Amino acid sequence: MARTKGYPEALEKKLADTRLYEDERHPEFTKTVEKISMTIPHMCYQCGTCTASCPSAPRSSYRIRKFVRRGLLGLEDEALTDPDLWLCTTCYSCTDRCPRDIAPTDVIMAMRNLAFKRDIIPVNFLKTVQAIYTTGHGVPNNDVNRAARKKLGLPADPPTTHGFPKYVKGIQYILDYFELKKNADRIVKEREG
Amino acid sequence: MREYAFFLGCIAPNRYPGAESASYKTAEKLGIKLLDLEGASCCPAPGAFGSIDLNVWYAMAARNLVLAEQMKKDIALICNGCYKSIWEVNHKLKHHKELREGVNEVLKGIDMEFKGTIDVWHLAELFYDPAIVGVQKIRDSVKVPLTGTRIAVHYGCHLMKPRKERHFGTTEHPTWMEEMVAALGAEPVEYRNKMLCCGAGGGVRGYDLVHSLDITNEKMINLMEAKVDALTEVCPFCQLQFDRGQIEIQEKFGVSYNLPVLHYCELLGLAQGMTPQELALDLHGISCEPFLKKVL
Amino acid sequence: MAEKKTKKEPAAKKETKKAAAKAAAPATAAPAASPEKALGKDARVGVYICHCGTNIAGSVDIPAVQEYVKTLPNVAHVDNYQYMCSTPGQKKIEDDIKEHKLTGIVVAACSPRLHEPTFRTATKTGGLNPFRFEMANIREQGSWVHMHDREGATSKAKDAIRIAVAKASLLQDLVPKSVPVEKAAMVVGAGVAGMQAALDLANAGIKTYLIEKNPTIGGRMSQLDKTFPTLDCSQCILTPKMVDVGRNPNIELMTYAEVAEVEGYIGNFDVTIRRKARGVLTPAEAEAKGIVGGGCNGCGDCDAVCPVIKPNPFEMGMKPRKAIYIYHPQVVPLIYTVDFDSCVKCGLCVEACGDKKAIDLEMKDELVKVKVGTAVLALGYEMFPIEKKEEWGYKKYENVVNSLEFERLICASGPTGGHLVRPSDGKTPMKVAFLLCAGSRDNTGVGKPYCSRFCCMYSLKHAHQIIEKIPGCQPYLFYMDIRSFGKMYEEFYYRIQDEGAKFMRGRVANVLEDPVTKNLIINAEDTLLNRPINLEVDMVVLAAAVQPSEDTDRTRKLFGVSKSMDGWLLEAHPKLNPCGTTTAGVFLAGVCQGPKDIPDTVASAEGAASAASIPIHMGEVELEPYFAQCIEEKCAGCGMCVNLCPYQALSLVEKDGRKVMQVTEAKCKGCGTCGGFCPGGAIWMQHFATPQIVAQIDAFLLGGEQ
Amino acid sequence: MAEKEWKPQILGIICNWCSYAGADLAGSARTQYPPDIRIVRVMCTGRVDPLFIMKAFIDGADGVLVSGCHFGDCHYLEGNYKAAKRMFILKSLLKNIGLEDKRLRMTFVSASEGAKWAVVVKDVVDTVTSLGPSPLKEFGH
Repeated sequence: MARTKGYPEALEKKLADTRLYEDERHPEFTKTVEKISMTIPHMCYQCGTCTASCPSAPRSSYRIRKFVRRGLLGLEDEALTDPDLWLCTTCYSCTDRCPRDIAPTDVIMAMRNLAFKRDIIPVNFLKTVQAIYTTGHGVPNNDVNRAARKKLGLPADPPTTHGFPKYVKGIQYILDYFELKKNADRIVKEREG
Repeated sequence: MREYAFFLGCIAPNRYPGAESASYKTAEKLGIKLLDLEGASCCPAPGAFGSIDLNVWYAMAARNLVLAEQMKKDIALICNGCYKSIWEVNHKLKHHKELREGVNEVLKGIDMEFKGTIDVWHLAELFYDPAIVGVQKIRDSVKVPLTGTRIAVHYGCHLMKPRKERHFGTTEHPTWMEEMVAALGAEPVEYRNKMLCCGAGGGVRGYDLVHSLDITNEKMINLMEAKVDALTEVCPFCQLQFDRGQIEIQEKFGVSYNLPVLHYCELLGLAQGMTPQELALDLHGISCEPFLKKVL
Repeated sequence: MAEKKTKKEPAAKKETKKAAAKAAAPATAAPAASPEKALGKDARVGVYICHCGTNIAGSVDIPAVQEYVKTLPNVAHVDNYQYMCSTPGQKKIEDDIKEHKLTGIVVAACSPRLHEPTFRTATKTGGLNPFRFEMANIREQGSWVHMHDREGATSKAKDAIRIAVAKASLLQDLVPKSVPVEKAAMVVGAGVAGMQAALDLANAGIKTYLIEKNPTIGGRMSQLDKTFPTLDCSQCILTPKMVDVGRNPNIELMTYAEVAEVEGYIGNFDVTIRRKARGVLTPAEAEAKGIVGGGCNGCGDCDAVCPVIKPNPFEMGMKPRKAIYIYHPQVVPLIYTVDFDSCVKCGLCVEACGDKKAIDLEMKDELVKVKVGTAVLALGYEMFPIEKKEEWGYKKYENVVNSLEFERLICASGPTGGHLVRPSDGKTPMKVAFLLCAGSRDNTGVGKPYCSRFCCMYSLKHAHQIIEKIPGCQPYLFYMDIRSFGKMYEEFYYRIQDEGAKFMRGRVANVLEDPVTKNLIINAEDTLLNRPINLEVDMVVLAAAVQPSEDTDRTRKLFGVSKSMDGWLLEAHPKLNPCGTTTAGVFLAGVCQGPKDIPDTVASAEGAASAASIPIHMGEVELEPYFAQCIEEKCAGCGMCVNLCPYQALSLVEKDGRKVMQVTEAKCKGCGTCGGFCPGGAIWMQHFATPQIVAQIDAFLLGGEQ
Repeated sequence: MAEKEWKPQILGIICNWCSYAGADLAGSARTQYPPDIRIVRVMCTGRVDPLFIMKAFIDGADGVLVSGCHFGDCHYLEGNYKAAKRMFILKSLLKNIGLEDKRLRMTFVSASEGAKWAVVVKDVVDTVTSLGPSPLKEFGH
């Protein structure tokens, strides 16, 4: 942040927040979010229906209304670096009730997509990717389950990519097409060593 | 006999095989034959993949859809999460030319093309639809009525919401699943805030387990208030969150509820005379014994 | 356009050789001995281009347009001015007509719907027939819609003027027809707007028919308890007006009646009214039937014996009424009504009525025809069915009521005698939540996109009422914005806040019910604290949106009035003519034009009454002379047009031994449907004649520059 | 003119009470739309003689838009019905004589639908632009 008035650094830092609009605003961010989410966060009038509908809000500092506001103002860094971004359970209650016909849930999903582009993502999401890359399943089979399946008269492995591993190749192709596996491996390695 | 390609997903076959087994058998008794959808994968998980990159989500779901298109069969499935991925991507790709072209560009690499020739259904909606099965037919198929039990319903989120894109009508006070529970001879029970999310979705279960369990815990408190014998749902992921979640809640919060949680197909299986062994109810985290005692 | 080297001249111009050589130019074929004379002969058109400040000049290159217009045929003079509608602008036209011997005027400016009358007057003042004026719309359909396309807007303006000049060259002298105006008016709807309009008209000496679909007058206002911000009792200020209406000799009140059919035009509307079978005779009706001293006197003996019980809609269904009923004791007129949908015709009431012989259970609907000069529509509103917004649980949870139900519950003459109680258990609520914008400002397609405008204020009033009536009762107002824009309204907001109402800035996400206590749990966000809140209250009042009343659409179509996007009736101009409509002689009063509080409703009613009285006091009105005329030489007497006319203005008559069509000018409204069809081209639509329209088309497509 | 981008010539014949008012409203609201249309105002679409439209096509119009009130809203009760009927017949005639019937369009825009007017005009301009210059342009001139 440029020091425009020669304030001491501590004060400069305090004042930084009030200058959000000038220094951190990215109008492109608003447009990108709208494109990915296919909804209209710029129409938000901040009534709070979304936050009040949200199962996560009462037990955390997550406020979906705040994220929509950040989308509207183009506050990209603030939106994408906030760890609360990952507390949306995607229950779509806010979307059902929003009087302005915005889909706040999809706004969150779009922001998560953009965060991933900056390598901001919780590791558990990437582990799902790794699991699917190997087996085609996010929650793979195990031996206890195989035994139980057999007892029920079902094949030990279901007729999915588990039973027909040749199909895993197609899945790997798609994930590689988007370089998802590569990025997932890299980020997981960076985080966990 | 109507035939559908049965999209299994992950959790039902790999954690609750009883739900899978029950689906085949109960559906068959109601005139629906579920066929293997060979080579299907994870739907993929809408929370995880949708959060990372929606384009991957579209492409992966489209691959599963194309498998069914090649079979020339509509898809039936038993999981709300799968419904979101498979139904919604099918719907979006059918209506957005740009998205469809993008996805087909990817699928070209594995010799596939999304054409948009099939529809996607949740087995529960096929059961409820009087043109296909209907409540009366369910009632007629019952051999062991679940009389004397109080059962609450958890609808889950991704089947019916967002309301405008779906076709289920109200998402504030739905009662169609209660009707299906009543058809089994049980008493459907209303409880506070029944449309509240289970807490697992959107990757939250993996990201912040305690947070997600806290939501589940709120549901459990509301359910206990209503004095129910069991909870039923149509989503194995919700089932996992309620069933295994109760154990985790006990670990983290020190509260135990011991409320049996059954997929509607399992419940239907019981009512149609399947044994608990045939439903692998012993694989559940929470014992179904107290409930079974009331029924059998 | 410029690529067309072939020049098309208006056909009537003498020196056109090329044009004559071209495919049939219909304008040349001015029908012989027809209503029109030598069309466009020696036309000299004056063209005036308006800058409208920068409104037009900002997007249109006016000097270029002016240079271009000089090259058009028949143009004798071109000028431009800052504001053509100003006095100096109009003066130019008046002076130039003489100086340049003009035969036609074109003003390129705004929409003719705005300033055509202005410039017609200027044309007339300058000594020309006012119908020799034509307007080119280069603002609403030019500069304003192509603000960033100077080239496109300029080229469009050139074409628009060329088209207008082509028509102006062929315009004729026309004389508007004066018709007498019936010295009577009609007001449809007898709520506070309709009553006020009727009283004003009646007091101005005009016979006024006041039509009301309910058995009593008073409308929504009579259902209210207090009125904001003065807190007058609604009934107390309304009842005297209702009584005035009932006994004003100039008002003919028809309750339990609806408009069935409307024919005619300003000055001469023939309105058919359906008087619904009321089953009860008024004293006057009884006397006419020879029953001396009979008819309903409102004694209520019938009510006492009637065995059928139904909910009373006036009390929002919270109080019963019988099959023979009045809404409440103060009704005007004080006449009972039989609800034939629920009456079992047991005859007990007839017996109880006795010698008054007021009850006739065999009564049938009756059609009455009246003739009026002007009409005022005051059709009112109804509550949006807020149960459609399911998240708030209206009609699902007993203790969720809408604001009109609240009015009845808190009203001393209401079902509970003014003691506010919870519908579930009759207990006095101690915590009441008011949900504002319930269904208003809602873009989901389920609610209404507009602001319903008076809910903020009545919710403040409701909060005041419970604080006043129930000591210790706490009102919570969940709001997004408090819109207190009227006189003394903001002060009222200040007062209610001071009295202790809690204002929560957040829209309520959903309402849940505690099944045991029937208390309600409200989920909202306090957006000012940025905190989700969960509030248990005893009662919820939904300030539901308002929407046009059920009958609005049917009635507006009878009168030929358009509606806005949101269903409210469309005014002629939102700012400058809010009471008028596009149908001459029909005016709007009150909420049917858009949500209004009581002061605005009464003001708009007085405005509508004043506007509706003008033609009546003038005694006659001029109709635009756009009649059809028959060119008898061309008429084959086929009669196709006779059936096409929606107004039965055309007929076939014998003339010189053959059948020709004849127009009854007073009936013709000038739509031109006949002229658009006539296979022989024998119908001449004044001011929109075939040669004139074809000249416009040719001017556009074939050019005309010299 | 070939070097310059071709712009279609579209004639709009619209009724005074609904579509003309709607077009005015688009102006008041400053709703922008393409300028490739020229308006002739009539009192009612019932006035529109199919021959006017034929004349426009003979003169070289690339498209014609006739726009009136919604059904049931006609200021003259039913002029718009009759116009719609005539346009329907005329469209089939156009097809038969080898002119794309999409060049003729009948729409219903009310006095309150300024935004819709802009959409209609844009759509008509796009349609006609994609069809290219009228084949009748080559004749006669």
